[in-house]
Amino acid sequence: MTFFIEVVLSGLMAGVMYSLVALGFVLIFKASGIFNFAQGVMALFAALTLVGFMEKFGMPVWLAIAGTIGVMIALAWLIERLMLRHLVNQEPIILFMATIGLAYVLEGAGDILWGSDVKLLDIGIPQGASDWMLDTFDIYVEKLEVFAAVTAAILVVFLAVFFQKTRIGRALRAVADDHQAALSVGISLHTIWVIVWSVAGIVALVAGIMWGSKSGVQFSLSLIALKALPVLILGGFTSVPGAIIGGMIIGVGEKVAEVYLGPFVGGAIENWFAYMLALAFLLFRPQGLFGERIIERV
Amino acid sequence: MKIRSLTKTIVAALFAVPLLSGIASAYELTIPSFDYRTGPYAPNGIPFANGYGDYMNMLNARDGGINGTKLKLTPCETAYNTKRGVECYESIKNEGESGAIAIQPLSTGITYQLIPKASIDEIPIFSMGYGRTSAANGKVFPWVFNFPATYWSQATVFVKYIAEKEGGMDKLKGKKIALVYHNSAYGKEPIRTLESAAAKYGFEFMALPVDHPGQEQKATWLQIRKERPDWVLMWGWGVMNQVAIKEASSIRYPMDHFIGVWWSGSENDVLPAGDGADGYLSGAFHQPGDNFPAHDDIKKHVYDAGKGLGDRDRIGEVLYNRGLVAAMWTAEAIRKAMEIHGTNKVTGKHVRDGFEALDVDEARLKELGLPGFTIPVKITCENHEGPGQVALQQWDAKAKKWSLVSGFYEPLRDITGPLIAEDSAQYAAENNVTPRSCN
Amino acid sequence: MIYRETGQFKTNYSDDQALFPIAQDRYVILAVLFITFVLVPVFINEYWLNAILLPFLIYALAALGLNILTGYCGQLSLGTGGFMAVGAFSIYKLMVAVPELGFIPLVIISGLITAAVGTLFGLPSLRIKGFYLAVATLAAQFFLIWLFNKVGWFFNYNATGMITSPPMTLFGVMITGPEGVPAAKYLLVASFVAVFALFAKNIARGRIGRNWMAIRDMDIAAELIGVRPLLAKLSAFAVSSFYIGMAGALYFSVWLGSAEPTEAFDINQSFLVLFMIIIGGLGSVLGSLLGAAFLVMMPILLKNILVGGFGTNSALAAHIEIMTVGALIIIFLIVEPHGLARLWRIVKEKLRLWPFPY
Amino acid sequence: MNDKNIDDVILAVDNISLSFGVMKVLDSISFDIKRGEIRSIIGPNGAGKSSMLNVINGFYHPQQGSITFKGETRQQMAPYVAASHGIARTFQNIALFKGMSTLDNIMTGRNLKMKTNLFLQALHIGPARTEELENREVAERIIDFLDIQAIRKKPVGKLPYGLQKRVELGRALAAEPELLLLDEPMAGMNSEEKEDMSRFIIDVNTEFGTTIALIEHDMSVVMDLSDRVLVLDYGLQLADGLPHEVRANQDVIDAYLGIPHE
Repeated sequence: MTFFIEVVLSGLMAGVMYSLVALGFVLIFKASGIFNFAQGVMALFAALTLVGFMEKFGMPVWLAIAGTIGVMIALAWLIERLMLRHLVNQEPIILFMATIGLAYVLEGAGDILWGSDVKLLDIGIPQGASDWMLDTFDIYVEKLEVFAAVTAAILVVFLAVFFQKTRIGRALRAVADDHQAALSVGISLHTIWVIVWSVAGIVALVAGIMWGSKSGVQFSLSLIALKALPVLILGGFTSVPGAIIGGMIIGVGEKVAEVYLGPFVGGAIENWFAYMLALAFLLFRPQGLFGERIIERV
Repeated sequence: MKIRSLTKTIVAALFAVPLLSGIASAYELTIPSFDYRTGPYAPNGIPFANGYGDYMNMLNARDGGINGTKLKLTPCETAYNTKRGVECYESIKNEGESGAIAIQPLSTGITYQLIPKASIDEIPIFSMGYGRTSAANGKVFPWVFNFPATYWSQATVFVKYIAEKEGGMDKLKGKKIALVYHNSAYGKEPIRTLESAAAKYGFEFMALPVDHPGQEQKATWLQIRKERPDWVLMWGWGVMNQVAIKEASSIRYPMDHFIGVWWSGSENDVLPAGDGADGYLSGAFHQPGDNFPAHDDIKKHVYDAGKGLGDRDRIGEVLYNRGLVAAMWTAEAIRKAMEIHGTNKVTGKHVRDGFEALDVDEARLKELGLPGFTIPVKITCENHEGPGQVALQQWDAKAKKWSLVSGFYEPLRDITGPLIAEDSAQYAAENNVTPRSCN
Repeated sequence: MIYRETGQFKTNYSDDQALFPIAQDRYVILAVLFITFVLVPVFINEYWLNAILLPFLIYALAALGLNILTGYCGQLSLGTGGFMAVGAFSIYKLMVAVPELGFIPLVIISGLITAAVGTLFGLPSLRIKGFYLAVATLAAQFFLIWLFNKVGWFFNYNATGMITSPPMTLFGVMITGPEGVPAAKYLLVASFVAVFALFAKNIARGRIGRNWMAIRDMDIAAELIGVRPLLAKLSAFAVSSFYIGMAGALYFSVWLGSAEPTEAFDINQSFLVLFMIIIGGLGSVLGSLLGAAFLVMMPILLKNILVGGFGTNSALAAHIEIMTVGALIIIFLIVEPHGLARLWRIVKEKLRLWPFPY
Repeated sequence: MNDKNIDDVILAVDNISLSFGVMKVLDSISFDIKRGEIRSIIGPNGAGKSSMLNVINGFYHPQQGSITFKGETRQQMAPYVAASHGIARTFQNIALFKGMSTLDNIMTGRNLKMKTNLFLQALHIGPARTEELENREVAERIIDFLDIQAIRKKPVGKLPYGLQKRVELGRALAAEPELLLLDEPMAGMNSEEKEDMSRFIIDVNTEFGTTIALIEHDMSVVMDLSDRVLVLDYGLQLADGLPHEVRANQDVIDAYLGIPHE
């Protein structure tokens, strides 16, 4: 029994780790209808920059983080300037492709700037198993992931407030619906895009920090994007809470499947199982768990 | 307009290629180096490529090459990707007057891809301890060499080591040994061997695959927590290693009962786990560290001249030394080839004979400035695996260094032998190769 | 260059519906065919074959397939790698089991098997649209790869799951394995591409092609004028997978000669082929070819310029290369979202008016 | 128009009710359309006119009631069935296939008339070829009829509004329908475009003898064209009869004509 609890718990935790990446996708899709494939690489790039600032320039953590946030905002501005601006009103698939191109550029840039070695990222986040849980309940809980879960919670609250309460937030929601509406709120589309990409960049930084401290910062970090996609379709491309709930469902689903089903079919079913699970959900709700309903009319 | 410039560039490409294979003034030996300094496995590819290249450059700087014939190190970025490997191979194989001398594919995928080609293009493949295990059978694979030991030998050596710690082969009965493996051709290599070993010695064997890239292994390690195997072996690669070692220490798995393949035993793999990794074991066939005369020569002749490929302070890392030992054996094979064929203008064809007659004993190692650096190697016509012996190294987290903690173990040939025969036979059958005789 | 359609009057519809209504186009095509099937085979060498021509042609075939699904029928798919794997493992099993059938039939059978699998995984498309479908097709990608990696039967229970293509001959000439004759390999694959490009063109301009495009442009309206979404979408999945399956079969048996599922058919394959059709031009047969050519040759070209030309070290070169490819993708999308095919058309339009640019 | 025989009913709508969730769109509507007539459905925006058409050609499935088309009675039918039984339509806001040329759009309208299989089409030989040519000729006849030869090869997405409406009519005609549903074919047209469109509608009706159900806001047009008029108001059936009767009907005047429309 404790083992099952353990599996479910770690599933939830892992799920939240995925959600952190999925959140970035959601933000950008919500506000600009762009499926930003570069989100994973952005996480890598952010983490690389952070480590770089700390190692190469010996900055203290807080300064390095501040610096990285600055870099991510600058990046957002560049992306809007050089890319999005010229692709307004293009088909979604074209924008999607553009972001893949962007992913390539960031990947190369990150490697050239900071090198391709594995880099340790330690900004004092607690790590390893929680001894207390292990000794008292014999349940294995990774401190880092608890920390990540808390961070995610805070992040979501922050975003919720941001979207509901602030003027910019409302503007972002408006853009999601249509661009005219956004303008009517009195904020130019370009500004909005810069803002939303910056926010996504910061979310990417958070994800990068979590995954980076988990496995060291290296290229593979960018591949977590693939783990976030099923979360995304499950939760719906446009829903922040969806990203979290979806993450948890996927996390628990794939872990339970791997542990209880895996041994009988040779294991390593996590990856496709996550997608199959998401697919199964889609067949009942084609717009995802929390996505806006699609109404067809002529 | 764009179309026109595009066609221009394409045309340019057409001519760029022939131009590449430039005209060498003096006879040089083209030494291809298939490195991967990009992509998910770059952290492992870089030190190996540095070690390989630095040693070759050192030979050039110190002795003006081999017997006075310059070595032309020709790197090609594969990104650990078979398709790029094909392009590299095709662009390098006829490079220079000598053509590619010997290929170190450094990727299971590329090795398998090149094995059939080697005999046609007459370029020996030196897949040092990786690639197709059954290539150890020189009768079926005359052009492929995978000494000093294959994955299968290594797996059996681990079994022997475990038995020793448990107090004898008979003690293996009833023990539980788990294998955490990279879910790919490479990772699957040891399974069959371990299964037959399990059958023979009556220990329980469980295999737990981890998908590429392997950042998320909770499920795997929860199962290990549940099953509580007495020993855990790992055939990992890239980020998978770091995460696995971390998870293991998190669940308080005794590190000295956790043994990685020699691709899971570099500084990269253990550092992220910090002190938790202390006592972790891995296979090895050469010494870590940079305290050998050869290393000093490299520093003196290459790094002091500012020609070093990597950072000076990373010389002597495990994977660096692995690149270095690969370079050393290749160079020795070339030397042998020159000796056999009595010419310095050797080509791949000659070097194959060099490999097959290779005999680097301790005395020779001393001359090479690598005393006790690795195990003596002697290759014969039918045995391309050489000694097949493997040692174990252990990580000391305090001192942050690896050190060999065992002698070289003889593999369980009664297990590996039949498997190699069977697998090479299957290859011979599917590709209608008639094994050559070695008498 | 004289390129006019003035004075070329069509007296009946069959002329007008000819593949290349304009005489000059026909000459161009004849020239291309001549170069492809006469000149190249004479001058071909192994580098050109293995590094450029084979990958170009094989990816072109795959791109044709994906373009049918995504470009013509508007169903975004990221399962290409998985479907190529189906083709590859099909032909491996067939080559070992029934080589006597002959190579070309084996390739086609592999395509058909893939078509069946593709149709199966196409079923969700009836309910799921857009990016949701795209991500759903990833389920196919990951599941298929896992399957081929796990189930021993597919790789004849060898130790590693790595498959190696046994040597086979066609008309007495070796076309697979290391002893394959370059010209023969090339001609075989080139013919496949030429023939099936023609077929694709024919299907695209006929009833079925129009129904696909109708579904793509406005599925509801299409349904209301009697196009059955089920048939249209599934037929698109089937035909598309058929092409991709054959591409996969050739990719493994003729080009690589050996493959392991987790590496040779991973998700990047799916993306690469998608790039090709978008760079080349969605809903364009020519575009599929141009896109494949572009994305196969561009990295090699960059590499040759950087490493060969400027002697950049291979790592830095690789980084610059990937950045440049990424940047080029973006620039292309900005300059001409409709791809190379459209650029070509624009050039033609210009030439038509030349020398009077108004 | 009195020369044509409008006795036999081609379509009978019996007591249809349709609602989305709580919102009732159609409330027990019953009427019929006789073969060869031009039947107008009018009513203010949101009266449920388009929904009525959507029910007729099977896009919406009514909760209650039945439809009898050419003698066959159904509770509902799939759009494909409706189309194959000879119901074609145009749409309120144009639903052309924007990426395709005028010709291809109209050819798509022919798709139910074409039968050859994938393989023949891939080879483009024999039946496939001849079939393509025959249907091409039909399409060309429609193109001539609508007088849009000039834009034959142009992608419709770029055409001006009026022309798009024409192409859409052409696509509907290509199916050689027995019953043609026109949803505001003249919306947003200037007077002469309306002239042309009215002419086309009458010609279609008289030359091909196609039965037409027409939704239109412009009363003058409705009164000129229609044989009979059905008036809907917020899902309810307000009146049904000959144009002058409807015009005289007090409820209609209050509910509809009173309101100035665009």
